[in-house]
Amino acid sequence: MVEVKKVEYWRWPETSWVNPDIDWKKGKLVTAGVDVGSVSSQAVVMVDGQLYAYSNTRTGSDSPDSAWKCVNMALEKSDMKVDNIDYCIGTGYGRVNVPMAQQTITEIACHARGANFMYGPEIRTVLDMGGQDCKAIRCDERGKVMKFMMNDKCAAGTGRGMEVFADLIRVPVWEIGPRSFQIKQEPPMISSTCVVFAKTEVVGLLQEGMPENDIMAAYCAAMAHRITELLNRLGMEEKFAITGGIAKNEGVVKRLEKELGVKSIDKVWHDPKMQEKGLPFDTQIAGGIGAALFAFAMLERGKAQSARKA
Amino acid sequence: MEASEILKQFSDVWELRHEYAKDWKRRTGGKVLGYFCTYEPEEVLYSTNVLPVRILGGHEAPTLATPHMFDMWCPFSRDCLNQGLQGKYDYLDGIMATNCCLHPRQAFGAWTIHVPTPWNYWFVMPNAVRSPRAKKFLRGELEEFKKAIEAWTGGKIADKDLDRGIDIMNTNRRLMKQVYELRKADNPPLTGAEAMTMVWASQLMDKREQNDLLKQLVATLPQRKLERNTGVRLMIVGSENDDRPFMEMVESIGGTFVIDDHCTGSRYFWDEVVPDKDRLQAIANRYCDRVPCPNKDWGMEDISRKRFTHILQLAKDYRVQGVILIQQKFCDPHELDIPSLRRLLESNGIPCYFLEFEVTVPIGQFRIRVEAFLEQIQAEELFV
Amino acid sequence: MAKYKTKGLDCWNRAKELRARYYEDYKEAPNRGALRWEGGAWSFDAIPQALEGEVHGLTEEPYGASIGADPALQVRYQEAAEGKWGCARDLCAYLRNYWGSIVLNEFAFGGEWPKADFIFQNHICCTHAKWLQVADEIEGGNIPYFCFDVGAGAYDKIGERQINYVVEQLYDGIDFLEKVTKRKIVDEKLIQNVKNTYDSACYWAKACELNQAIPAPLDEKTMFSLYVLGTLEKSHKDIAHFYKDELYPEVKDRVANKIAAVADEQCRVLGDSQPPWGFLRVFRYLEKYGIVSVASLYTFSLIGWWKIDKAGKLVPYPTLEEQGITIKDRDHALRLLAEGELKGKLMWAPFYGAKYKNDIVTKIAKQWKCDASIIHLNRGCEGTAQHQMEMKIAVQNLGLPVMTFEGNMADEREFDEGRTKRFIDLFVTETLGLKKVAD
Amino acid sequence: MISAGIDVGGKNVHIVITKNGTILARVGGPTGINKAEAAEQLYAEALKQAGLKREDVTQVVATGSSGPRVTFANGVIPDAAADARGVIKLIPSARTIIDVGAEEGRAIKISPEGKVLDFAINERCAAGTGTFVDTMSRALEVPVEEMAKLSLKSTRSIPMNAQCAVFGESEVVSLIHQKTPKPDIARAVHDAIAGRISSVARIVGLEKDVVMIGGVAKNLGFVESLKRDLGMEVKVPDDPDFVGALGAATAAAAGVLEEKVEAKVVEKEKIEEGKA
Repeated sequence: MVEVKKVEYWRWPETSWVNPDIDWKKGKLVTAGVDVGSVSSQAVVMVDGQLYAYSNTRTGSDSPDSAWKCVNMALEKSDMKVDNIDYCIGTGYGRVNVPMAQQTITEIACHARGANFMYGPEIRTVLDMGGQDCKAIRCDERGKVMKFMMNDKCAAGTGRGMEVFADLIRVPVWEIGPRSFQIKQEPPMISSTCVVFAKTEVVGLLQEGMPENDIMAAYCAAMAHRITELLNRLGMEEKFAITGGIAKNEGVVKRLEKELGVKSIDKVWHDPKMQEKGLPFDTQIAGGIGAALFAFAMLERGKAQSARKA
Repeated sequence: MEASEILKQFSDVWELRHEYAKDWKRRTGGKVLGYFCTYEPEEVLYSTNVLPVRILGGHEAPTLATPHMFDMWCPFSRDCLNQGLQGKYDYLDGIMATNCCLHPRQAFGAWTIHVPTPWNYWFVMPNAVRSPRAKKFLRGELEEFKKAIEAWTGGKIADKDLDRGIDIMNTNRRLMKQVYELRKADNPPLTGAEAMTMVWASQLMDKREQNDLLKQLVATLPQRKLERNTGVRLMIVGSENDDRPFMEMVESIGGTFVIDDHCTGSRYFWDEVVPDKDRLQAIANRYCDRVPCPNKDWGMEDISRKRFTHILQLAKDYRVQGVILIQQKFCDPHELDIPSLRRLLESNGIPCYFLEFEVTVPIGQFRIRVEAFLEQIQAEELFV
Repeated sequence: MAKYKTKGLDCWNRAKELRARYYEDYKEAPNRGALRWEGGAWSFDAIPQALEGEVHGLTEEPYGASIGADPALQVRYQEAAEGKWGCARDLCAYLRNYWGSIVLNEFAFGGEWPKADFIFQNHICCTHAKWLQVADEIEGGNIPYFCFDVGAGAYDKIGERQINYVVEQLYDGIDFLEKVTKRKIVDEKLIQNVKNTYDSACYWAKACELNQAIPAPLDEKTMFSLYVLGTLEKSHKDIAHFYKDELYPEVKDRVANKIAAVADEQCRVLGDSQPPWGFLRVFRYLEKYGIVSVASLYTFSLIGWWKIDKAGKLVPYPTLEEQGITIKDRDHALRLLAEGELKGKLMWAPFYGAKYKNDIVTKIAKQWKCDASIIHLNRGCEGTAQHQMEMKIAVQNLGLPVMTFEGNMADEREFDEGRTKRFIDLFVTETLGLKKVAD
Repeated sequence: MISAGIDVGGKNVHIVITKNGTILARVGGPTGINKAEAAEQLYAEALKQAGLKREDVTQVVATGSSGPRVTFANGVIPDAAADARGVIKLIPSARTIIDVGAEEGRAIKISPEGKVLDFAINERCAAGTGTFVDTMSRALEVPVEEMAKLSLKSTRSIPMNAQCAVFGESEVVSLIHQKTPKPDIARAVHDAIAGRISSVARIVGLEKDVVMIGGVAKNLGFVESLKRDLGMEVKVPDDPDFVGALGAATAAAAGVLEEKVEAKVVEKEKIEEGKA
């Protein structure tokens, strides 16, 4: 059977970054958080609780490989070796298959903690949109989880759904947000809940000559609506932060804020110093940051021993 | 016998329920009667030589049931019918249902048409259980049921027989309650999965036989030490639940179920028959006064729920740290109670997590949710 | 050239008017010092309506259905119930509309949610008692609540014991009403209300019976708007009068003059359960093929009373006159009311097994000369959707083609109109081999 | 008489041109976004293959979920009707048809004359469609064709709990993590969908012969799973994905048309309403 598309439009670029201002050798404790998600994996390395390096990569079908891949990528621009890490915590959907980790913590706890670090202690509600699930989390001023809810056995309105859509409409995933606003007026949202049937519906709309941008708007609106339903069930409290890949999709975020009547907090570092230094702010590494911070806290409070090999 | 051995026997009865029932027939020459809901008065059946067995989950996709119950009906009820259609219950001499929720009623309806079963009976269990009128009506209903059973088995049921039936049931209830009592300990001598398996077995095996085993269990359990950490003390509440893989998964990742409120758990045996000269009235009173299914949990003149007070008390008595609310997909009785129950528990400082069950649960997806819930309960650990 | 002559019902506007007045009265009640109560379409309204002075009720199902007819409103109400209250999305769709209405403090007929003075409910399916138990809770839990049980057994099992069970509860209900309203139940009123209830229930059945005629004088789409009055206040004199002296004679006259509901009737269909209210146009779509939905257990006996006669035929339940009964006193009235509901409301039979539903629907299919059946697998109401797949098999065994489609009476999110029409095209053109008769 | 059948489904277009019942040309290809265009091009290709000019073709009948979009067709028939006509032509003993396409799985009960007596389809969820297989093959990182072969090697059945195509992916991935052999995973996937489909088939009743058509019927691994689940023989005609088109061509030849033209009008209305 002939396949129409060659390019895979859902694929977004992988990235990595190292903090030039930190000499890790001077640091006491090196901790890492490895977040192996169903679609993307991130590794975050911290030196004494300061963000040192991270990577954001795609997950393959094998979690251990994906974990190695993202850790190596995070350190590729540094002379640090994996063996220099004191303590590593695995999180995310593949957390049990992170070879270099001494412990695992779920991404729910890690995202809440990470969001607290990135956005600040006023955060009370965290929305994390992962590849296959959508988590709404209520937390306290320390980033401690008070209550959370997740979408059910159907993937409607998850990151994966958005990728399927991008592929179908042949528009790179990162372009969907901006283009979804280049419309005359807001169209009615896609009604199908099922990822696959949404596809059918989209094809129908395309054939009826609906402009692509309008269809993107309709899809983003549908996704925003489903997230709103989840947040309503949880009971939303400000301030409100969004982590994960979807935070990068303005098309969904703006519509979500409109429907909620609540603005999400700006994507800038809570710590002014980090902001001044212009450290990159990647919403997808929140889970990894949380994990690395928990690792740091464990060592500091003597709840764990350093597993440093070199 | 060792406690573990006895628990193993219960587990075997649960796993080999059909073999057990067939063998029981061979041994005793009695009749086996299948039932769907715990409002069937087993006392009357234990007054004569009838073994009541509850139709429990088969836990595979109920494809044979689809032509008879489309998929808005609860997966558990479809699963029950499916096993009937597969012929797994070909040894049943009879099948009965009652005014339970509408889902098993569909299964029963299709069963009576498509699964050859010599005898079937509809028992009208009143819904207004808190009304004194219901007790009187139910007594009459029991009178008719007794006659029907007599006609079916061809033997009279005298008062002394009813006394025996009541005693067998009460003894069984008392013993299981004693076992549950032991779960109040800091380190319960049995897991939640084991405790519930005991109850499932009681719904499947001859209670006289189980009572003998339970007596030994109650004697030996206190000496049993489990090589595991109790971890978070959990309560599980909700729809029919015989999902052992789920219970075991939760108890393998840092939690222990110390108490439950299920019709396949404590709610089944919690209340005894208070003896009375009028035996049938005594039985009727028990079924009206027992901890109700949400379906019957409404007062004629008030909106309070008897079950909620009971659950809250259990949570206190068993020092519960968190509650997992489970609901069979489409289970209206529980869907109607859960939002209110959740509010009640949380306002009493007991965190809850909700999960929707089907005949097979996606263990992987549920595991992360439960792990996160356990972390939420122990979160302080991560922060101080 | 149309096959039969057709015209609208003369009493149509009267029905609309009575319905409008009902909701208006409920809204206005306090300004007139009248009492308000919430209940169900199956509550015995004859009793609270017998209280001294002016009393008005609001029945939950028809209210939920009115909202269902407006998809936009319905989605808003249901998302409020699901989001803000946190109930499951697959609960009764009427109930979610009703709860949502309270959560949003909005009355679908204008203004704020009109809080009731008391609740008078009865219970047979999983939902009724709990419906208003929770509604009361959402409203703050201070509305006096009474609920009685009518699940006493199938119509063929009803004897003294079953009737006593319900009557005793009704006495408790009267004590409750007099206690919380500080008003007395007036026996004359009660007796009249029970008479009216009999007329409404029996004459609706008689009107349905007339639909055995070819061409059918009524189609289900029209009948929906007619039986609704009986779900609002069948004990009201105007409503009893409507069924007995307006509708019934007119339908009789239509039969006599061969006035058809659908001019090109060429295929008579047996339906089941409530339709997707927001999409009644599906019925109009069927009419293009001369297909008329003429009968269903639901439409016949949601309010209608029936009995199965010696010959095993389904016939209307006898009125008090036909039984030669004059109501003596309160006790007599309550017994007759309970007896009529328990023996006559065949809609309740399927609660006790599929064999009852199969038995009744096959009788209907034969007596109403149905050529096919279209079953709406209604995800919105388990009570009316009981044993629908068994029914399909039973009707197919009569040799009738059956089409099923999934939907929801009042949750448009569960109804796919395009797909349903695709099914209908296939069923109609291929299975039934019909051609279009009109556009 | 020369007639053409155009089957435009969710993912592919299939075209058959027949002369007095014998097939002159058979062309298939993906629909892409603009299905009407795709149908147009493939039809031209089919004519070329048959060495015909447009005017040589007396009747063109379209079918499939997007049949109404075929502007050059004289008429449209419902897809299940096309299935029935096509199957009865190829396998006269057929009484039950199972058609699994990209976005729909359906079962049809037919009379000896090929009349549709009853039908049922999987509702609202992609589990039980061809797309489910595609998604899983992506997760398994083997092409669909390969997956079919693999599953035939398996002797173990592993239950899959996932209700949703996307969650199916993660379940497959976790099976990979558990080092489950790929053949067993492939079989698990096929068994899962077969379960869904067989329950749909049971709604119309399983009268012999049971015939499976549609794109997924080319997946022998799936057909095996279906046989196992139904516990009976399942026949698959050659080129099972062309049966709908063949049925449409047969209908065209039978000239059951003027009524279908109306059906087309109806379909048009539907699209209008769909927009509104």
